[in-house]
Amino acid sequence: MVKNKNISVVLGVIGADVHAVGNRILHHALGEAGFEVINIGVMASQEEFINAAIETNANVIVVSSLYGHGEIDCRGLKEKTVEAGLDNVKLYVGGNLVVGKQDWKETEKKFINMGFDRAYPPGTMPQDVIDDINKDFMIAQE
Amino acid sequence: MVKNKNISVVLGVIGADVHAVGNRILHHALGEAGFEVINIGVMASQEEFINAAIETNANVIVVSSLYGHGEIDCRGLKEKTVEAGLDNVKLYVGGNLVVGKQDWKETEKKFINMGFDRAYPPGTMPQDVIDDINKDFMIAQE
Amino acid sequence: METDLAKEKIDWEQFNQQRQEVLQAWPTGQEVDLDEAVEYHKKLAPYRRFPELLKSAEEEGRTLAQPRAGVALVQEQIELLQYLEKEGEADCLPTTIDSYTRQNRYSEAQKGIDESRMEGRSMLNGFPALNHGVSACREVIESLEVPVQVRHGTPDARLLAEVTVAGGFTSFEGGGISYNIPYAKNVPLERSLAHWQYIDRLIGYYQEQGITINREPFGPLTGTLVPPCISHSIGIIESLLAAQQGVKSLTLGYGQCGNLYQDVAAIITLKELAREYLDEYGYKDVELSTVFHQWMGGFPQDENKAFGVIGWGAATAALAKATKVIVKTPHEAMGVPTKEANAAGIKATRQTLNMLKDQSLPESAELQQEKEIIIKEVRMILDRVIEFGEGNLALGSARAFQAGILDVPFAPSRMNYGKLLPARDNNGAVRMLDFGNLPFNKEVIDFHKEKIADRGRKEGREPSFQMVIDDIYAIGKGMLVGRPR
Amino acid sequence: METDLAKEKIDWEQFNQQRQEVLQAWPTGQEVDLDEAVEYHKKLAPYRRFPELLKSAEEEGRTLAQPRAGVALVQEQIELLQYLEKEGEADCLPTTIDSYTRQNRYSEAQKGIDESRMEGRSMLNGFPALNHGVSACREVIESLEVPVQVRHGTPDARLLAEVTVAGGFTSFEGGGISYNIPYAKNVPLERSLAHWQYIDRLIGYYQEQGITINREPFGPLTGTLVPPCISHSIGIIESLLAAQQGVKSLTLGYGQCGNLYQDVAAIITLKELAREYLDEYGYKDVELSTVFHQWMGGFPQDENKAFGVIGWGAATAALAKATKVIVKTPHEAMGVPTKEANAAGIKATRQTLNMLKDQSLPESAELQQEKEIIIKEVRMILDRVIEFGEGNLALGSARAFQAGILDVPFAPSRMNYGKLLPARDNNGAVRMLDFGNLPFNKEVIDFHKEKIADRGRKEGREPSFQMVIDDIYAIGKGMLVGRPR
Ligand code: B12
Ligand code: B12
Repeated sequence: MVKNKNISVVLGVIGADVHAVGNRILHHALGEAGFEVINIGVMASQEEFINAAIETNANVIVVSSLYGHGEIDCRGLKEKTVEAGLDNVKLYVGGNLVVGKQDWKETEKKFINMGFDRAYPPGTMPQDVIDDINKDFMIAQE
Repeated sequence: MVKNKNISVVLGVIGADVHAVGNRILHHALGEAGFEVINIGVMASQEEFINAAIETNANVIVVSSLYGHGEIDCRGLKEKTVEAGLDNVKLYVGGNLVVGKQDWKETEKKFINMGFDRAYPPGTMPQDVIDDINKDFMIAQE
Repeated sequence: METDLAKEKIDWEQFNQQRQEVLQAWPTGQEVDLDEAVEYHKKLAPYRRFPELLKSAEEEGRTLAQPRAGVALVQEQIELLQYLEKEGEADCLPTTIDSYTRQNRYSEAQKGIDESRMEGRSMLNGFPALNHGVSACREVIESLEVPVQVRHGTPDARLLAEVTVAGGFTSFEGGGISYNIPYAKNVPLERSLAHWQYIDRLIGYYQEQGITINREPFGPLTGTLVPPCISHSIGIIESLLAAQQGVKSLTLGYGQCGNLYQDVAAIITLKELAREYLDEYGYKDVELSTVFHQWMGGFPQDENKAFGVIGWGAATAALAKATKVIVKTPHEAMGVPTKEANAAGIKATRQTLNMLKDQSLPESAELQQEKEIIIKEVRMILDRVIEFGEGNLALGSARAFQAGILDVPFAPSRMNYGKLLPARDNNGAVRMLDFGNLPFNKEVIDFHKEKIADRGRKEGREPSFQMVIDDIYAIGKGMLVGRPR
Repeated sequence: METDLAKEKIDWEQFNQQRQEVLQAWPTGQEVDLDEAVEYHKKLAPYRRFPELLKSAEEEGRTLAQPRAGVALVQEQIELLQYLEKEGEADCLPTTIDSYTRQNRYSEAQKGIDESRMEGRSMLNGFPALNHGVSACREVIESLEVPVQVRHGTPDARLLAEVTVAGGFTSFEGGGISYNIPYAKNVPLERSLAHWQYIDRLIGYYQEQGITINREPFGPLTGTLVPPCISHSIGIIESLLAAQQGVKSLTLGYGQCGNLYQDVAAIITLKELAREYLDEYGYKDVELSTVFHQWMGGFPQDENKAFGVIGWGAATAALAKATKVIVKTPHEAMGVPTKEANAAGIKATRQTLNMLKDQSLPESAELQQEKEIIIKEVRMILDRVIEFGEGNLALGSARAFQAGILDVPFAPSRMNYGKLLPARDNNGAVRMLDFGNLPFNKEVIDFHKEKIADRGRKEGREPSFQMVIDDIYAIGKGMLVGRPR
């Protein structure tokens, strides 16, 4: 566990989204997994994500969007991270990203095209994102 | 009401089918509507329908099939009525005619092709068949 | 005919004489080898055995979900059941037998099999297990990780029982009354009762060899407004008859009526009364469990409304703590369900059962009243049936039907008295509008009369057959009580 | 800031000053003409009016089914609502407002409208009624034969209320606490309470002109394991505040927790307690009704399992005799539902409500206990809130939140104390694992502790945050109580 300590993750819920429950659980789970978690909470703007990542020298930004406006809210985030020199920071996004029950493959493509490294369908369990961070940073599993 | 009295209807549930509830209600409803009802009940063979029709000089044969084997059970009934000289007797069939929830248009076509004058989808109310008998025998409605 | 009805465990020799004849009725009868079958069952994994599953569910107070399902061909039946197990999350499985087999019309069943092969879709409304034979049955059983039960509606199921039990099924539904009165027109009760004594004796034989096979009287009967006292009385009679032949695992059934208090009271009293009568007759070692059938009468055509009916059935089963619930599907009003529709019904049910697993309906004056009336009614009926039998319960039952002491509403059988007319009261509980010849005292009769009169007053009409018709249609039209339009 | 909080009905002159500013915030504010709006409402058909519908349902003891629904564009919203009325058989309708409007981000909402027009699908999670304006709202209202309510989650909904009530909506959901704490992060309670006093005063004005508009505090709050005493206390505070400003029709809400006894007790006590407090404060002429929300937390992804949750919610609402039930859909876990999925949820609910219309949960020791504990808790909380307010209930509420006397689990707001941790007991009732600073006496505290300890013993683990997490996931995973895996 302790070896995850040197990976820091910025966590937040983007836009005008107030869904706080999943954020709280993700925070708890990522913390338990040993990552350093910087949780900017709900209703976070793109700027708040970027600033938090700069300040904490983050490795990953985990964006949640539950309320359906994810598509509008996430546009331009990748460009802003690049502008801010955070090219190496991984960008993950998950939740209920679009309005309505839509074909996940389509939605995933949309977010990958927006510049996200990984996108997750509704109801993804925290363990999946933990595993992926470990994979992306090649941390051997016990 | 009384003017329906001279129309007689043979009623029954064909094949190995024991669904008795709808039969009982149809009997009651057709009787209330003033028709003469000869109810041969459940588990009625093609021969029983024909014999009852001959004996009572029936105008209509109302075949029910609920349990799904209607297709197999009804084959040849039309031919037998013709053989028996009952060319003018109207043949109606209704209930849950085939196995499973299937496209009604297809099923209807199947039974019309088998020689039935009218076929009815699941859940048809007795009033519909009363109206149709009246129509087929041009009895003015009050 | 009456003399054929045993009043105690049938002598094995005598049984065997009859048996030779039974096995002749269709070629697959020759596949049955009792000794080999016993060995087969001894090796069957415990998780494939119904009695064990029921016992553990009963002990843990959880409710198992079981669908109905049967198609014409073996491979299709396997795929269907595997789907319901994996995708549908069923706790235990059925094999529903087709209607030709039920009427012993094996050549017509064969025609159905052949036509199904040709048409590429099931032309039968169930699985013709008898035609397929012993090893085909075992193929089905071994393809699944949960127990499988034979569900049918066969007045004379002797050969079906021989083939399917030898084929590895560990539970067999039905009984001499419950698989005659709702399922036949002309079969004398004396005959069907004798045929079911055969089946129970067969299972008693397996029991003697250490193999328990579960038996389940068919509780819902005609599925349409059957008052609890009727199905309880018949279930208890069939339980006693089965126990007489050596059956040791029994599941008593009841079809949902729709009023929460009546339904919960029914499940509680069903088990209490059955235990009481079995103990009294000396069958203390018989294991009992209960099965609650989601509403067995006419369903709404709209699939979403059907989910409403299914959910309420599941909730009632859970609150009543029934051991098993038989699940309906959103296709119910339309036809035999697709496997997807079948799984849908199970999953909606499972979610409800799970959410209510740790809840039950505690005591209240209303529940108490429903329990008391059921207990009184059942005792009055059973006492008279026993009296009629003069020491032979099977005989007493046949005579009781003749006299209208037992009467099943809307039954197609000529052996049924056919005078009993049920109707709902103002809260939706099923009461009696016409008692026919049921042996009730004034107290019970007044209770029902007042309940129905009360509804009549609220609806501003006299109780009549129109009320009964309205009640028959009610759930299909989205109601419980059929109010005047 | 605190000084802005009225302790009695706001003076009309003073109100009008604020009003001029409010109407400036977006061009559609200029469309609002109060006198003309009053005339419009006077001509509105009674079947399009919420207060009348609620009153008659309450009198007849029937439960109305209402969906949630909102899309970006006017014509689409009309089609959606017409579909839910005709095909879905909804008794009353909503217009759910999009999240940008809720945060007063009207230009982003406008962007959403424009993008939706371009993409040909709704890019907003609700209907931006404020951007569309008064006459667009009236178009919606007039296209339907049942009343329509504004449902949202807006801390500052002053302009939204002006536009939509002038636009013919006859019910408006929300409150200064219930539309802040679960729906915002940084809005001071003093501010949102003052803004909702504005809304209530506006509706009080309509009332003075003889037009009753229904108000509905948002009961479920964060929708996730909210103990009844919390939502009850907040609902009653918001009712008193609304009544203070002249509101005469109030619907109190509660989000299903899942245990039948707790939920029925909650609906019963919610109405009893609200009546008691309103009467005590002299608002005897306020009409009360209740609304039960089907489970508001995480749903199962499987649509059939979702039907299980929906059915149980409908059954509980009916047994509790709530006036209205807010319906979930089989798409809940996935996204804003299609109109078909939405209608499906209503129809499953309607079937269940109809079947249970004539049934209720009668008195029992268990129900009694749940009622008593809720009543005790609410009194302890409210007494302290009132004390804190020193004659100003709004002020008292703001202070109570600061002190943790009121605390909402999992709320995003910084104004929330955030120490309260709920968990289920062994029967699935929601209890408290950590009380934060709730003003409970030892009896109440011991009751909760023992209930949760009991569960811990049965599960062989110490109560902890893991238990809470398990409970949050439980219904989504097909359970009620989150047992250890
Ligand atoms: C009650 C019932 C039973 C009872 C019957 C008791 C009895 N003896 O009467 C029991 C439990 C015994 C039973 C047994 C079986 N049933 Co059944 N049963 C039903 C159920 C739930 C209701 C039937 C009913 O009484 N409805 C109320 C009456 C008033 O309506 P009705 O029967 O539809 O009749 C009305 C109309 O159809 C119409 N009508 C009827 N005939 C005609 C003819 C004409 C010309 C017209 C115009 C109208 C018309 O008027 C009637 C009065 O309004 C239906 C499903 C449903 N509908 O919800 C299944 C159903 C009919 N049964 C079915 C099956 C398969 C069986 C079984 C094979 C076993 C099984 N798999 O469970 C056995 C068959 C036994 C046999 N040999 O027949 C299937 C048929 C499948 C199919 N066609 O694809 C159904 C549809 C259930 C299903 N979805 O699987 N069943
Ligand atoms: C509870 C809830 C609410 C509560 C929220 C209280 C609060 N402040 O937290 C209330 C009632 C206030 C609410 C309000 C609204 N809600 Co809401 N809400 C829900 C609900 C029922 C459960 C959410 C929840 O807590 N789940 C439990 C947690 C543990 O799961 P989670 O949130 O999904 O998070 C987990 C995973 O998604 C994952 N995850 C999350 N982010 C990420 C990121 C990455 C990278 C990864 C890998 C994983 C991951 O991990 C988390 C922990 O396991 C969902 C539907 C559902 N899921 O059943 C709707 C839902 C999210 N809400 C929805 C909507 C539309 C709204 C509203 C606009 C109003 C409305 N129409 O009702 C407002 C929006 C307010 C706003 N401005 O945000 C929609 C979104 C629609 C869409 N995307 O198409 C949903 C899906 C319901 C629906 N089907 O309509 N809501």
